[in-house]
Amino acid sequence: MQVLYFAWMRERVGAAAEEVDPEGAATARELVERLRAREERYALAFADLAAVRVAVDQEMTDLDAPISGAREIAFFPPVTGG
Amino acid sequence: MQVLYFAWMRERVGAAAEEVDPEGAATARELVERLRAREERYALAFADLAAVRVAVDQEMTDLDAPISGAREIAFFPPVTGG
Amino acid sequence: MADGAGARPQVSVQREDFDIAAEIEALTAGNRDIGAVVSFTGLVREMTGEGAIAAMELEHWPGGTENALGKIVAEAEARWPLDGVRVIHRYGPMAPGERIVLVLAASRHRAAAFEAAAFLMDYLKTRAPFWKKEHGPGGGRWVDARECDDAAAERWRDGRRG
Amino acid sequence: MADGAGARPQVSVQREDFDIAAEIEALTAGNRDIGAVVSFTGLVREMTGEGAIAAMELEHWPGGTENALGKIVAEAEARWPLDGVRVIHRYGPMAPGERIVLVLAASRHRAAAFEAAAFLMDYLKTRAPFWKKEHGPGGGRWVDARECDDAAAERWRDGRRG
Repeated sequence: MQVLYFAWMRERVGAAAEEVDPEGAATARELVERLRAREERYALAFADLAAVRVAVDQEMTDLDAPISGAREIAFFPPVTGG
Repeated sequence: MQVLYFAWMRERVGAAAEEVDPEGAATARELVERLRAREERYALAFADLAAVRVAVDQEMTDLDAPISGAREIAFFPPVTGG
Repeated sequence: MADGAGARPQVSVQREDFDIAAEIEALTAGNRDIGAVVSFTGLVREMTGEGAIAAMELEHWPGGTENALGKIVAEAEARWPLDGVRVIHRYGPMAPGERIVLVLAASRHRAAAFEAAAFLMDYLKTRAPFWKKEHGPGGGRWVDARECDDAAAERWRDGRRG
Repeated sequence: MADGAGARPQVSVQREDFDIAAEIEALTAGNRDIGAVVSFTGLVREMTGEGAIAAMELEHWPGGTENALGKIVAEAEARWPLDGVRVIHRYGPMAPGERIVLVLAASRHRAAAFEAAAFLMDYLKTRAPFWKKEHGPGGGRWVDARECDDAAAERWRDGRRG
């Protein structure tokens, strides 16, 4: 599944987008846990879950959203445009 | 004292401004009563007091405002700009 | 640039049309603390309750109108932290689609700019001496004041904001 | 004129600056039922909590941003009787004083135009995927989201208006 990162999460992960094996993760939160366990840069990017926003196939949702069948998961900090 | 009329009050009175002898009127309401008694065109202009707004020396006020010493009284219908 | 900014009028009552972009530019030029500019533009509507109008005429009170608008602007500046306010209101004959009025409010943040612009319009609608006469198929007709305009102005009483 | 009006985009995410007067003109041209146009323009402020910034960079989500803005516009159109809506948001590097965002709302009467423009900005601030990075004397710094923006968006819940 395609995973996108924006702003300082992109900087910490060191990539704007990557193909990720969900390793059976059923929700966005489980996917985050698998990533955090994988490498230090993910642990840094996802250190504070209160600051993580998620969109599944471009639908804004929350970390407990199911991700099975999703093509694209986006992780990003709270938005600051306007 | 100078009396001004605007919009349909001006049209009914037939003048935009005129010098008026207040005949001892102490308030705008008393001035209106003296004018109404004077000529039909004033009676028409001031037929509905709920539709009359008044400014004394360019201060928006109400019909019971004192007018002694005032230089200029303006009468007009509710405003409709903007 | 800020040069001569103090000399620009906050209120204009004029026959001529106005240039929204130029007015925003003049209001914000030289002040890099402004984060938000809200504009309101009022236009002549063709369809009224009485049918399509061919033209509209706006009467005002020379001197009295500027005085009233100046007080409304001063009240807005006392209520909100504004970096700039501009009011332009036209008078005379106008056709459907033409611009009637422009209100601008600039501030650091958007809440003050939005609220001040809405306040300025609500007070202008109920306290500034302008009167509209519509010219339609049935001849000339003075526009009636709307009760909802009084209600809109009432919500700002007692320092309430919205 | 109304020709081609249906082909104009309601939402643009672009590097280039925009022309407020031209956008208002395009939104209102050919519709003589519009009585009110409200614009919001957001500008880059020089002074921040961390000091004066030299530049600001806006990151966005190509595709995702347009999608989010389109949903926000659709929600505004469902809530208010609007004759036109326009949202332009820039991305990339910007200097203090530059325009970042334009929101326009046109309607017959001013209440709908004011409320819709404020709603669009409140939702854009909390739901549109843009991130600001300020470049000041201390280097680059991602801007924190403001709690008051969440509170501003919250007031439109449950169909409340202001």
